[in-house]
Amino acid sequence: MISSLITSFVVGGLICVVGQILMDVFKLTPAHTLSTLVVSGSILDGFGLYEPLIDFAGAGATIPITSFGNSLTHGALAEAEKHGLIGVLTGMFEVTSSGISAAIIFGVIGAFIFQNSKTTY
Amino acid sequence: MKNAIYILLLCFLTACSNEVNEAIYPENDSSEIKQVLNNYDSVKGYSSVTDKNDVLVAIDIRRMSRFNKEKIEKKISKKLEEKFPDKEVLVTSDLKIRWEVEKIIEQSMQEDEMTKSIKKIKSLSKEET
Amino acid sequence: MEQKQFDKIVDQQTPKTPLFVNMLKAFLVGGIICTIGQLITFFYIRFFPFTERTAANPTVATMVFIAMILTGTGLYKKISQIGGAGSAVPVTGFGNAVISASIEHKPEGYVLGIGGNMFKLAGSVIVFGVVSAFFVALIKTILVKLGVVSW
Amino acid sequence: MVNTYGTIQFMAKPSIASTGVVVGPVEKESSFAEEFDEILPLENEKDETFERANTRFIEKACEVTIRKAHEQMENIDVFIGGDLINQLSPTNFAARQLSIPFLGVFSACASSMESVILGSLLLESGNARSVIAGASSHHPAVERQFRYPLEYGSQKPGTAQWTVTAAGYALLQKQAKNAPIITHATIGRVVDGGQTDPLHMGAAMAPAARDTIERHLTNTNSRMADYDVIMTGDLGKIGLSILKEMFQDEDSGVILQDAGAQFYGEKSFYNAGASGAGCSAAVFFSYVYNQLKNGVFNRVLLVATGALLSPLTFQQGETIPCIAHAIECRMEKRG
Repeated sequence: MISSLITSFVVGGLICVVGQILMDVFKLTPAHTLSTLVVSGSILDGFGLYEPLIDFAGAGATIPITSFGNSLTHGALAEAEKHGLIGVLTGMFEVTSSGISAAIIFGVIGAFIFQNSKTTY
Repeated sequence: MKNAIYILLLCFLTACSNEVNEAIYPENDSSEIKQVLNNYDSVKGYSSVTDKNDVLVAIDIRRMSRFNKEKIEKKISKKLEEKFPDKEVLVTSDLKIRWEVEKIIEQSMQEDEMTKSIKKIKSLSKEET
Repeated sequence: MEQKQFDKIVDQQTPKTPLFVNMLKAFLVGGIICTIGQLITFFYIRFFPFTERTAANPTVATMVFIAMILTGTGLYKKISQIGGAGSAVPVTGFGNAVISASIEHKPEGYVLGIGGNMFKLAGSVIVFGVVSAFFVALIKTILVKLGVVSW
Repeated sequence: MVNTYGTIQFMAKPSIASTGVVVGPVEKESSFAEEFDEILPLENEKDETFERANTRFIEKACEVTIRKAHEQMENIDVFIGGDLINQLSPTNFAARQLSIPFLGVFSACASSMESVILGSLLLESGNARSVIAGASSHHPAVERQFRYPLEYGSQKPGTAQWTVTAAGYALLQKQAKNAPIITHATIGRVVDGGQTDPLHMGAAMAPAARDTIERHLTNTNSRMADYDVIMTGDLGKIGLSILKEMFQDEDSGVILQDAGAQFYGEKSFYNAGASGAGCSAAVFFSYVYNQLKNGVFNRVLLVATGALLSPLTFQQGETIPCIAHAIECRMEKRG
């Protein structure tokens, strides 16, 4: 268990370091950085490399935004395997909805609960 | 300072994988499973339960071999299927399933109860992400 | 004054980004967030009927929930100032982008404000995730049909 | 009124009769905090939008200004002001409340000096007797328009500046008693230094500041050493050092100062310092004005700098054009 925690720390941290390099060296905005990482996650899954990384690092690979691209691709590929080309379109959100739906729901709840009026910085 | 952190991390990574845990239940037909599993260096521990229809093996794969987790699972399950042609074999390294299997062993369940648990475990493992 | 000369002055006077320090901070903050995620995964595996694979979903949802609390209380932007990409890259950063935008646009009403602006920062992530997933999956499917690679 | 190559010389001695500076809660950390007329405890009141709060700051600053001069709102002929929000809505809305004939101006953070120049011209031409002029900015309102949502975590680089919450207004009257007079003004040209980073405004604005200062010095036939201080608006710490480097003048080291660089002192939280239309207005109309009145300064050049970008233009990859307006103030020796 402890080794799982350490690998997720190291792998998750390293993915974030890649993001920091994109931001600092290539001068990308946060939105550009995240989009780049999502695209690379989906490409890695195309080569079948991201799932082994999840097996290895657990949350270290599922928590960074790269896993979002991975699971979109994974859903599309799983569906394509069953139903052919049309599955590429239909399977996309089969696996990943939890991140998006959680963000939408907690976004609305957060807007209800919290006020944007704090002055302590 | 920073190098020290890395060295510490590496130590942790390697040091934590020494305890070996082998448990087979019920013990009477253990030899064959043992034979198969002991051939794999990447498997550092396992617990297994068997009833009249199923063979359930939960393996603990070494950290660095986890990249090939799926391949290892498939290989072992193929080998075991050869040994138990009349039973359904499930080999997995999933933590949840290992915990469930260990629970069966700890409580030394009776045949009926065990069959029920095994059914539950199998349906768990079939769930897609 | 010539442009070149001016660019040189700007270059001289602008402090360099402390790349190594920033990378180390991103590593630590990102690593800690992922470790917390791993602990939550263990929690779901232990006490709920989730396997390692299926526990990822409730873990992500829980992380977004934590991001909501931190965003609403104003802590997330403080973490981000230290962590940089370390707090932006994990799914909590995605949550922070969505939740901060929706809190921000509450005065403009629930439909046009919250509904319309919620994804103004995070939308591009979804768009590019879906588009790239489509093309990757399309290419791979075609390659499989052609017999170049297998699933 | 004489205009030589863009520098206006005022003959009718327009003067700053009184000033009013109202700032937000964060600004009590400012090194000028004691000079401000009023520090409000909240950025916005409950259920009040930030834009509405910005309007309230402007109204309050105008009231303070007029009260300090013992004037009546009805006697003011023109209200000139600007801010950073789209369509100048906060200032427009404040004008609705004040019901004084109104001119809205925009040159980003240089709006404060632009409105003072226009006000002085109205006095000079005899078309007004009392003009209230100034500018304001409101941190949360500006931040959400130009950058990210307030609670969004984005790492700010060391070159970033903090938009202040402040409204600074001044009452301009001809030959007011014991008040600094505005002798010259230089209207800025839009200068583009080819900078594209919206989080490094100092570098973008420095060429505009240099252009205006240099033209002012040439046109008035003076040297830097003739001034007690030449204060720029909101170049920030890095922008100021770039400006000093551009001048290579032995006097520039001490005489060139920057309101934004000094606003929050050395606190690293604010990175390169303060910015925003309210920054130059607040410092010029409190600290500099008081120093003039007390006779510490006799001749100052105030240069407000503004970056004329919008969130769209920098996303479209345009460079950031900038402008700087300057006024020269003198305190006549009391006789």
